[in-house]
Amino acid sequence: MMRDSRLHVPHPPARPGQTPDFSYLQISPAGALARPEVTAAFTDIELLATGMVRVLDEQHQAVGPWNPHLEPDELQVGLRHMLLTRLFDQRMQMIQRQGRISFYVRSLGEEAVSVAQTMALRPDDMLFPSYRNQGLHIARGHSLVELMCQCLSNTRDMCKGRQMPVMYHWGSGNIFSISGNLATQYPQAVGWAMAAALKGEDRIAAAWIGEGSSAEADFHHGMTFAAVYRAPVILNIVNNQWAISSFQGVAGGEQRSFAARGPGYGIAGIRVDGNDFLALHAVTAWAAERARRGSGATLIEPVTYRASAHSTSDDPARYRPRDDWQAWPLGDPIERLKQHLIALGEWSTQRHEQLVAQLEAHVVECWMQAQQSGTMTEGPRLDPRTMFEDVLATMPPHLVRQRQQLDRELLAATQDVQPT
Amino acid sequence: MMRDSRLHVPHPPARPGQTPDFSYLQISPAGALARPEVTAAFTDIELLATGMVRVLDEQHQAVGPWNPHLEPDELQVGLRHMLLTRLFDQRMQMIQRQGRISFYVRSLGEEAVSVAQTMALRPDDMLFPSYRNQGLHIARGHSLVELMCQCLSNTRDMCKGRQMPVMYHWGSGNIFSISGNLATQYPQAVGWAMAAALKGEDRIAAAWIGEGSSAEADFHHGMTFAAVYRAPVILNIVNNQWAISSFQGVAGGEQRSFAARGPGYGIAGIRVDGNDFLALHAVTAWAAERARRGSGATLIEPVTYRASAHSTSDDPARYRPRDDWQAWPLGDPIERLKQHLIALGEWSTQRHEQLVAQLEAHVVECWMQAQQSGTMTEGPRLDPRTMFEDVLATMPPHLVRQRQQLDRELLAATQDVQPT
Amino acid sequence: MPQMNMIQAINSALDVMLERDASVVLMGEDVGYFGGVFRCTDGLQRKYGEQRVLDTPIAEGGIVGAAIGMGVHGLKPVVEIQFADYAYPAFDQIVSELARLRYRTAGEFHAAVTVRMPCGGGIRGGQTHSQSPEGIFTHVCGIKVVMPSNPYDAKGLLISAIEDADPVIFFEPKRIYSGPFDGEPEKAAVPWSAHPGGEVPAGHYGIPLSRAQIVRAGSQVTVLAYGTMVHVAQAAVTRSGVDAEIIDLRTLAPLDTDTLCESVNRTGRCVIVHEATRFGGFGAELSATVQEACFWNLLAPIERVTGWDTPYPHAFEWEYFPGPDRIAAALVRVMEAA
Amino acid sequence: MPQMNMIQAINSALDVMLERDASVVLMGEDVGYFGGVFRCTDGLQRKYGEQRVLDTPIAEGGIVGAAIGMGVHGLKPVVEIQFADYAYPAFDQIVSELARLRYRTAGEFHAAVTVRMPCGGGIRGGQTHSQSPEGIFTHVCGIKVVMPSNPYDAKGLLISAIEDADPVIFFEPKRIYSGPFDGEPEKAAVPWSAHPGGEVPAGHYGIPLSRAQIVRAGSQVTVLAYGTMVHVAQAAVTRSGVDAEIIDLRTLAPLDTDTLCESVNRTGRCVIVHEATRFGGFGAELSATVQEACFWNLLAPIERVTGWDTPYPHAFEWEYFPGPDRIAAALVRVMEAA
Ligand SMILES: Cc1ncc(C[n+]2csc(CCOP(=O)(O)OP(=O)(O)O)c2C)c(N)n1
Ligand SMILES: Cc1ncc(C[n+]2csc(CCOP(=O)(O)OP(=O)(O)O)c2C)c(N)n1
Ligand SMILES: [Mg+2]
Ligand SMILES: [Mg+2]
Repeated sequence: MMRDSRLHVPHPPARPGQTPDFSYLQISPAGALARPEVTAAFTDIELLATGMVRVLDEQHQAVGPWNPHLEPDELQVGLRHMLLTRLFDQRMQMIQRQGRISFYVRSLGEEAVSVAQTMALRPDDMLFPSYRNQGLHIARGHSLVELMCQCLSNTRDMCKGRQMPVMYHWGSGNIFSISGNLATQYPQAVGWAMAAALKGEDRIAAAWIGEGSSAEADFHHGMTFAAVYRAPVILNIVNNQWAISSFQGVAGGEQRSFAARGPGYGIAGIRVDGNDFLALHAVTAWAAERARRGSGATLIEPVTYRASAHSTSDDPARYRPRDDWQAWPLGDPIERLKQHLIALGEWSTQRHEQLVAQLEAHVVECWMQAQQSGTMTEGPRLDPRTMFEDVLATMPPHLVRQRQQLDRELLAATQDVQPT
Repeated sequence: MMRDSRLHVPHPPARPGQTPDFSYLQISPAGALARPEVTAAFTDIELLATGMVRVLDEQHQAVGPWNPHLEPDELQVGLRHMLLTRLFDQRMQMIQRQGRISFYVRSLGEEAVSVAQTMALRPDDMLFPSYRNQGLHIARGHSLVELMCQCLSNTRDMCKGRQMPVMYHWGSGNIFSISGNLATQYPQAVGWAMAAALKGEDRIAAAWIGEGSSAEADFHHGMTFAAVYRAPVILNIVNNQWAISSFQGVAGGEQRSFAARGPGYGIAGIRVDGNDFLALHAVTAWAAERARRGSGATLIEPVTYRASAHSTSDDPARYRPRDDWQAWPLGDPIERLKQHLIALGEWSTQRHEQLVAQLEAHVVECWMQAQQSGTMTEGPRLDPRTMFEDVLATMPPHLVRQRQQLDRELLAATQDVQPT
Repeated sequence: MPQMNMIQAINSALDVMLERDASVVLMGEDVGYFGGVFRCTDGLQRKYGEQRVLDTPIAEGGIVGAAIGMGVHGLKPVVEIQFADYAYPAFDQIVSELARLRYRTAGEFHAAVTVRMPCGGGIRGGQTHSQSPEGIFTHVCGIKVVMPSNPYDAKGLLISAIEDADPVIFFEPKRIYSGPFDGEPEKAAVPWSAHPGGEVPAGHYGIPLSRAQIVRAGSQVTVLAYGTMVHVAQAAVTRSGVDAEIIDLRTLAPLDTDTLCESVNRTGRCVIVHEATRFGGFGAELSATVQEACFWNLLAPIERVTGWDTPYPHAFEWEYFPGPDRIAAALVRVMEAA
Repeated sequence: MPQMNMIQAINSALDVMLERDASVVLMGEDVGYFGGVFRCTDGLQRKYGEQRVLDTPIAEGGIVGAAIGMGVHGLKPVVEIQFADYAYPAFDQIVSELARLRYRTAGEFHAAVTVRMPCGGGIRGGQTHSQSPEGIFTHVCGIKVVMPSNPYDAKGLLISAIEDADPVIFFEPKRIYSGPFDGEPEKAAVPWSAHPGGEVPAGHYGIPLSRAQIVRAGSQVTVLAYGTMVHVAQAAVTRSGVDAEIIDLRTLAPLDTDTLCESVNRTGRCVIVHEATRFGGFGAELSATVQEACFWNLLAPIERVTGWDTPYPHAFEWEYFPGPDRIAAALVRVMEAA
């Protein structure tokens, strides 16, 4: 029927069997970009949206105006949080493989994003994560046992067994609930920030979505409302190059950085090395200060790489080279911070190994504890009757009736007779 | 409860009783902006997105690189279409006031947008209008009688009485249907353009929404898909400063032009004087050529002013100064083209008055004809039973039954007995 | 007592709540300076400031999404969707977020957002200004759905909705904004001042959610209706001469099943009336619920009288609309059935 | 005849249609190079090129919106929504556009788009990978709604849906993608090769839409089911020992009312089964329809057996799921009723 098609279709640079190729990635040298005043007009800082803010150079030194000059102990804490995140992920992945939880999502290779950005914010700032931001919880000190119990849907599960694994929340830690529906947290974070401004608080909100999710309507809603009301919010697009099997070009990243969307809306946009702990911290602190000063929102694009499979249900070998991550030019965030600390004389391979061993022990210890509250197969189990709670604030009559019917079913099942 | 609010809320420069103030409007001098190659990279032409392409200067001369050098007769045709649009609007407004149609929407002050842009496109390019683009139909020669019959929901109504007035469409004229739901035509136009590219055609699509509607999700969907697949489409945001009662700042125009969204997505963006027939024609022709050459989409922001009420259901005196339009710096598109033609020695006040009289007569003549097919009160009436058609391609049994029930009701009503 | 039409009653409810509770904020398209295309928020921005009565961008999904975030931060947003037909762009935020937040966080987070939306036809609005999509929302667990039939109820129910800890979808039948409507478009319009429901206290009062009201006692058949159709049903009953009991549901979800079924068990007959399309509409749930609870007492089939399964056609509103004749015919049918 | 599971049958239907009709294009998230998260489009991009099997941005509203535009330009897009739970962002494009275009233009424009979406629970997907939102779509006039219960039907119905001139929402019960499921999660999974529905012709064939199928003849009660629940109902019937007639609806809208009602008029009893939440669900329409047409022949109340009116809880899938016991109990109840 058709003449030759003229439709353009974006491609990843390499598919399985081909050699990884990241030549498409525009990388600025460490220290190259200027650090403007936090009150600068977004129009004067558009270069930040297409360049890449980087602090750690090839010699593991912190260079340039964006160097946040953090104390060594802060850096050590950051390293510790990132390591703990990775080891936690490793363990939970293994546990899922053993069939003891139904699903898991790792953040391998992206640990700096959640950890550095959270550390640059105040504890009472409100965070609206995606499912790949477990580092937020870890950086704010949420007990691994709690996180594990959620993944286990056990008697201590904060979600009472209602959500899939990793859909955490933490009210007292000011971390919002994770939705299965992508990007919905964007306008919600903006609304929260609008409320904070309305109340005259100087608390701010921050939200994270993946580059793939930025195509959803709620990205646009969040950006528009943030721009119109100059909401004190930080909106992050974590560009880890992949959305399940689709390359960031399919999300709109082929021609333009995602950070560049910001200036298009009249919002500051910053593209940052997402594997550079120091750059992430500096950029986030800058945006937070900007928001608190009433200069409005910032769109941050941490550029990183999803080193793991999308989730335990995914097999990336089907759509990208196995050795892709090894070729990733921005390296491993943990290794880079480690080397920086070593270069500062504030760390050593030996201390590192000790820390790894200690954290691994801690994770195992937490897992032992978590199992006390039940697993999918053994131990105590949540009461199914709780499933009717929290649909509404008070249980309506029809749910009371349905719960009674379930009671009869459960009773009948134990007595193995027909309920009626 | 609250400390002083810090929430920013955008304001229009003037409210009723205050003096109009358009100092917020950034206007480039006519001829000031360069005209790049149609294949230029969007990054090299970002100034077009924040400046304003203008051709007609204060002395009514066409100046600068964007001058499309149209033949006088083309300009006269354009003037004629704009005038006809305005006179048609005037008449229909009057008819609505007389209660002979239920609703109407004028395009007063914006006639150049629809007319000039349509004239710059090919007849087989597909147009996806908003409800304020009646000029598309007029520029493509759709009979006023057809448009009037639609507004009358009479026996000749192209919509068979199913849509409110002004919700026209024209299959053979390649003009798409108007939806009551704002902005839905944006991704549809992009999809149509993707199909054209897929088929290897060099036809393109063009869509229009208002600046207010650009906040809807479908704006983002259209932009994303256009960018990802480099669809041959022109996406227009008609910035007429108002969305019913809300000022363009509430839609996100306070900090940034709407055209600037384009480069944010990796799409060329052009801000253009929406009351300058020549500039609109030139910019649209440029974007069309760009699309046909396979260089992708262009986002065009015609800057104009909604001189009329939003619709016959609206009273702008409640929210803006009565004399706002008189103070509008970009003037009246018809007057400006008229003066240009006069300056060229290709037109005169006298010929203009003759044309007005002639077109007025034509409109009246069409109205007479339209009424032949019935009005809300007199003449033939559409058969209500047609209401069950076109829900699906073939009428399903339950609708056949419902139509039979209506038959009984109608019969009973005439016999004034209870149907059963 | 003051006389109010439904617009004034809604305005009064919002006024009262803005006054009493500093956490109440209003948002929506044209609701601020202008006071809303139906004037429901008229004067409120002037009175409470543009911080608490916000004009928003035209993005229903953004409005509800932002309102949820505000709700999470302790505010009680009352948002207006300009027409119920335009709620669809907000559907994901309503269904996946607003309705689920309390559940998925086991009560740790919730957002007490009230979503107001004018619904229904008969105003020459054509297919996108006339819809009654309540049947889409009543199927969604985690939200409450309300539709008043007169100014007194509108104010009391709206106040209760705003004070409620759960999200509420609040439908406003726009055809009866300015007066009751018995389904006869030719007849001269009747103002609310001529109707007891037009007497509305100036101050604060609530009407409990999930309580239906018997607006006409009767013995032969139970008519279930809500919104505009309550008035049309009353006209139909008079016309038919059937001694019908008319129940105004007021809250559709959670439904006051007891009141409904007690009545049908008494009358043995049931006619369900709504303006929305029939197939899969809320009337189906009412029919199923009543049938399950009252089966042994039913003397005739439960009937549904509704709009047709087509979009709402601009030119044929009154052929589409389930008017008194269509309802009366059903009343006669169920009485003759045997 | 070749053996196929439901994924292979759907893949085969798409393959056949891409082969036969150059205007057929596939679009969706991960459907192209990867072949879909459930593998339904596996190998098709390689075979038909990335122009006709498109990976799209993650924007359901954009996918459906673009598909409508393609449809208007004469293509026949088949789009995949990765999970039915994610159809809500596309709701406005589906309801206000896809379902209305033909009507509002009096037939001048239309878009024959097929929207595929996996639905249903029992795969530990939690509340946002388990929903059965068919009841929301069946209330929308202007679209057809289909849900197959086996590979043979899936292929035939999908081919008919793609060839149909109207838009079709095509639900795929993901729990039975790889084998029939009788509601007993502990039991060893049965492959489709062990089921007659797993025999699927390699070539082109259609199964007419709007035709229900009697999958078990019976005399005492009619069971109405679709998708996964057809198999669960069969297990329940065996368990209960009741001689039930089981009808697989296959197409939900427009509904094959005649087949349903003929059966219930014969058996005098009816049990409706679906996995979706009960209140306002599609079962309500089935109950109302049957009651209206079969009232005088009913020997017992029509019962609905459904999921509870809560989100689908990750940890309690089998307490939520309307399994064989819940259905059998209803069968016993209607038999004992009198
Ligand atoms: C509305 C919606 N559509 C589709 C999905 C299915 N889905 C889950 S994750 C995912 C990919 C997201 O990619 P990205 O946003 O880049 O985040 P990343 O996984 O890379 O962190 C998709 C398509 C969903 N959860 N919600
Ligand atoms: C989804 C949706 N939301 C709201 C409306 C109500 N509405 C109709 S026109 C309009 C204003 C649109 O303003 P703009 O986009 O600037 O177009 P203009 O009228 O200025 O041409 C609104 C809010 C609608 N029709 N659809
Ligand atoms: Mg990603
Ligand atoms: Mg406008």
